[in-house]
Amino acid sequence: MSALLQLQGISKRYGALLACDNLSLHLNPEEALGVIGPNGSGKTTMFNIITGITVADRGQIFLLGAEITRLPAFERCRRGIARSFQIPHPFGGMSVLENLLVSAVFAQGESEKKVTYRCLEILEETGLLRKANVRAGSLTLLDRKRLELARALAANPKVLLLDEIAGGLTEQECRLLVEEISRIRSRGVSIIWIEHVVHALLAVVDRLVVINFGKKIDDGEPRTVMGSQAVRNIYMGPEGDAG
Amino acid sequence: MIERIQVERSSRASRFLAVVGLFLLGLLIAAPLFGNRSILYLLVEIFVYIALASLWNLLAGYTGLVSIGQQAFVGLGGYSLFALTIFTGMPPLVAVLVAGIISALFAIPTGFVVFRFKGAYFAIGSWVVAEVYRLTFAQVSALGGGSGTSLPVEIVRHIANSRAERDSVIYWTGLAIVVGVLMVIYLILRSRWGLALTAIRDSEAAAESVGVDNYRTKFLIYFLAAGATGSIGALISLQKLRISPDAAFSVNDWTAFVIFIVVIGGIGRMEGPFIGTILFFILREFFADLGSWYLMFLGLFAIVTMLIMPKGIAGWLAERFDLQIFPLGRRIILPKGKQIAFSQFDTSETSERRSTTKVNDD
Amino acid sequence: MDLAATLLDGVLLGGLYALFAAGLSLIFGVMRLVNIAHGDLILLSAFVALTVTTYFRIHPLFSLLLVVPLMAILGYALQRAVFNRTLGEDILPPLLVSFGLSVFLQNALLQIFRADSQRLHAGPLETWHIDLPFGITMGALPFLMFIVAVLVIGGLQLLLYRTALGRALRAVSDDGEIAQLMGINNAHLYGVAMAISLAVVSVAGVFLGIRANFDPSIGPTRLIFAFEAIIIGGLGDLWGTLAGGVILGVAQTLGGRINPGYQILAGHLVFLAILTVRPQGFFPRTR
Amino acid sequence: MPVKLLETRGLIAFYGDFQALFGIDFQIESGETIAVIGSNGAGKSTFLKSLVGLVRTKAETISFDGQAIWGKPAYRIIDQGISLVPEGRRLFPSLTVEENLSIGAYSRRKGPWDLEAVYTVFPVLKEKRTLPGTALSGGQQQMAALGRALMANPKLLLCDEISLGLAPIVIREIYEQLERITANETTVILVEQDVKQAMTVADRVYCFREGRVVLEGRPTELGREQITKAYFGV
Repeated sequence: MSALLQLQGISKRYGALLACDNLSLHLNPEEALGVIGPNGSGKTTMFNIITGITVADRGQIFLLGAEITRLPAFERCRRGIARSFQIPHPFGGMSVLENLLVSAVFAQGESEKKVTYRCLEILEETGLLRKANVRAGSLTLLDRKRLELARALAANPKVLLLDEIAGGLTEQECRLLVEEISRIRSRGVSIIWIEHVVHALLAVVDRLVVINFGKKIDDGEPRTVMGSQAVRNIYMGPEGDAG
Repeated sequence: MIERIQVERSSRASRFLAVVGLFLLGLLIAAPLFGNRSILYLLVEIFVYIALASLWNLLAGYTGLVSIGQQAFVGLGGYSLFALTIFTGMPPLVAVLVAGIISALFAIPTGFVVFRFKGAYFAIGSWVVAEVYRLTFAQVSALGGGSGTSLPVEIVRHIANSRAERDSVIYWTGLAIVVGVLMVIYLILRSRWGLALTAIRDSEAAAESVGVDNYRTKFLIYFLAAGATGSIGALISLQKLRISPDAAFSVNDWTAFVIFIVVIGGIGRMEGPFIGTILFFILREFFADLGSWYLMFLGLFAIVTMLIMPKGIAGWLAERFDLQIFPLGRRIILPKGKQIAFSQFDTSETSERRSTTKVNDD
Repeated sequence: MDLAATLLDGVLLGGLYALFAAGLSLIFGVMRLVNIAHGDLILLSAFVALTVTTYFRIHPLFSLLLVVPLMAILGYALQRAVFNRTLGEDILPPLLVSFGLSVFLQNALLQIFRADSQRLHAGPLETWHIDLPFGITMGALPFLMFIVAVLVIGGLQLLLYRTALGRALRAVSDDGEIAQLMGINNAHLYGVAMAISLAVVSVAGVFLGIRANFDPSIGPTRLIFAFEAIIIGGLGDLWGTLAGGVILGVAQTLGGRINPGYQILAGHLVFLAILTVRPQGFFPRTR
Repeated sequence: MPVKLLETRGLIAFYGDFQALFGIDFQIESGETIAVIGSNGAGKSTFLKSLVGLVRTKAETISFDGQAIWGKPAYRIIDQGISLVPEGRRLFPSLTVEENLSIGAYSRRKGPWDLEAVYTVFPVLKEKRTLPGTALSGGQQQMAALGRALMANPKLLLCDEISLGLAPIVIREIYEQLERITANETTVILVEQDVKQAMTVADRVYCFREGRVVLEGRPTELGREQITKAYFGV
């Protein structure tokens, strides 16, 4: 079990809709994995199952070889899985710094004193240091997305799950984000990144997975996967038929 | 640059207020020397309501547990004191503390039941459980059954010989309890538990996903609040020297008034219960003799406050004047000594609709 | 043999509790609003009926013709003016506003009608009895009330599942945003839901007034009975609420027979027992 | 001069406290079918929601059928004859299929569409009319959502990502029905991620990116690279 994180045959059904359909996936240590696929194809559900917010109907999840399928969400976080939400969930009544402290203190089980400076470093890296004292509820959406990333980093995770964090960024902001994620990778953190801004994804990830109708359709070297027929069908519509 | 940043936990204003607080405390300690019987009685009542309101605020304003059943523990505390002193001869003052422990123990099975409810159903569920306790004690004839009983004379004399001494002893006990409760709440909110609580209040899903064990944290707060409420209940029954199921478990006295105090004072802020209690007693001193008109006014006042000023007076003050009596937030000072607006444990995001707080930085 | 009579009393009492519960359950289903003042509104309708019967010197059951529309109008106005403003994610505003309303109503009634207990006199109807086999006699009035309760709940079910208004109420309850896309004015519909709820409440209030003494302070316990009937019967389904009311009624009358002091306590204990047995506990159906 | 059914000028819209649209000028003539394409987060859905008043907007004008509808509550706008098939279909779970369709006619506007008309276009819905909305497959739910919107006999039909998460053959079937629907001059705005599919049906195309219109024209005039460049902005 060399893989850091292993998903085996994960299935989840909501009424008549199959959100995840026998999905198997693995993430190796210090690897960055990109995930693409149209809206409503089950990507966020997969993240909810990995982090424990939703329980899969069938299938198993292993972290560092140990099974975590039934573990509650806070326990998985303490074992090194951190996540940024697609729709930001800041602790609105607390300051930006305090948002990070919650994650650092409870995910790592450390005292506040020990983790404070690490949190300030993360704030500096993610460009939020000057807003450390601002109430998170009054941040703009872009700052809230930065806060999601910063709060996930404050948990000092082994596996970092990013959910459409580049959406709505300008070219320049996107470049800064790509640099930041590359720095995170170099520190040995493995990443799974769901994203629509394909060019940002391609600049970072080692491997690219395509998910549609909750099924893994393709998994391989990013450039070849992007060129494949499967991806073209999904994004540009079926070739050569219906006009 | 990072190393030279200091994290400040209190501001000049809060240090100044701390000094004022100590002075006030000194004054209060000396009160029995010059205060007459009715003033001491009133002060103890104020202590009781500040403590109960702070505990309810900790439950509903911080942890999101809106309980209408805390009167269960006020009653449990009171009856525990009577049972301990009458049946085991325990000295009354010791019984006040032990009553708190007993109430906390009762909170474990009670918690398992009421935690099966969520949100508004938790509110009514906790009320039903309180009613069960009230009706059960009404059947206990050894403690006076439905009509209640008085504390036997020899136990009363055990507190202190003369009446004046008794008033002072009960007064100091009350002062000690309220200061103790406030210190515990303050320390909780300043500690990592404070971070966890406010995180749960602002977003339960996010709190769980960054490592906070929501269920256990809420249960711990419910347990502690029950214990403290129990001691306060014991103090109330000791002061009244009499207890009955309807008085000890009264939803109006120990829940309705407490909720109005916290709502009008300012829910989700430590200053709220203080301001609310002071306002409540001012209203009571002037209007109480109007009887039900006074209570009608109180009901309307709570409705209007909730609709127009959901943050209450403390929330309004915090937003208008950035006033922070209890420094709970953390603030960083950039090396150039350039200050950044003070962060405070505000209530949930709903205040976001108002103009965003002034940020005197970039 | 008198055990059968007790059980029968319990069932008939359950009809009244089901009426208490039906109004509360409708409001919670449609807009997730728990109205702490629900019990006090039941009392208000009893007192309104008292005023109407004494002023016009008519039979309490006839007073319903006036009380029901009055309470419905009050319900609509209350919702549009006050409660609509409190609806939203945070459960605190509606809870605290209805709590304030409860204290206001109790004391307003106390101010107008004093604290002494009142009774709606149904005249000879109170004494009529129906003789059943095995020598059991059943009061005509409690039986009539049970029948009306079943009819009211049946009527509510019909309204919800057979009419356009019922369809719209269920749609708003499922997804408020998409309901607007159908051309539904949510604020108005919430008002209608509260009007229906208080119409049912007013029937319950008049029956309560006929069946037993009442005074301004007994509102909260009625709210708790309504809540218990809903929980025992299972969420969402009005026939379940009827079953819940009957179980609560029987539990209370049995408890009352063992010892008068145990009546209400027995109901609470059955409620807690059923609750702890239910595995998933009770989570309000949040969208 | 063809009648301008809907026009927006300088339309700005907010999603929570986040500005999603930065001044959209848009117009559609009666009987026309317009496709709105663009990547995720470009503001397509927000645009439709702002037309029916479900999101906070500011605008010089939003006029429909000659009347200003800016600032009106959603139910008033719907009454005037705009209908939206929402993203993700969102049928009412506690209503049966037939009830979901009937509630579509809540505003009781007169016109060719009633239960029978919808059942002829989507026969499968008639078989399953007594089932709850959620018991249908993705494609059937999409048909039901479309039928529900038609029941209001709208002058303007807004469709939000109706091909989302559906198998290609199902998408084709739905689009064929859509052509029959728009045959009797119903005006349609189609928000679509499936660019190819959208082009086959649309008279004109608007391409959105980051809350702005970056390209507009007839499908025949626009080249494939032009569209891809506008779509991805790279």
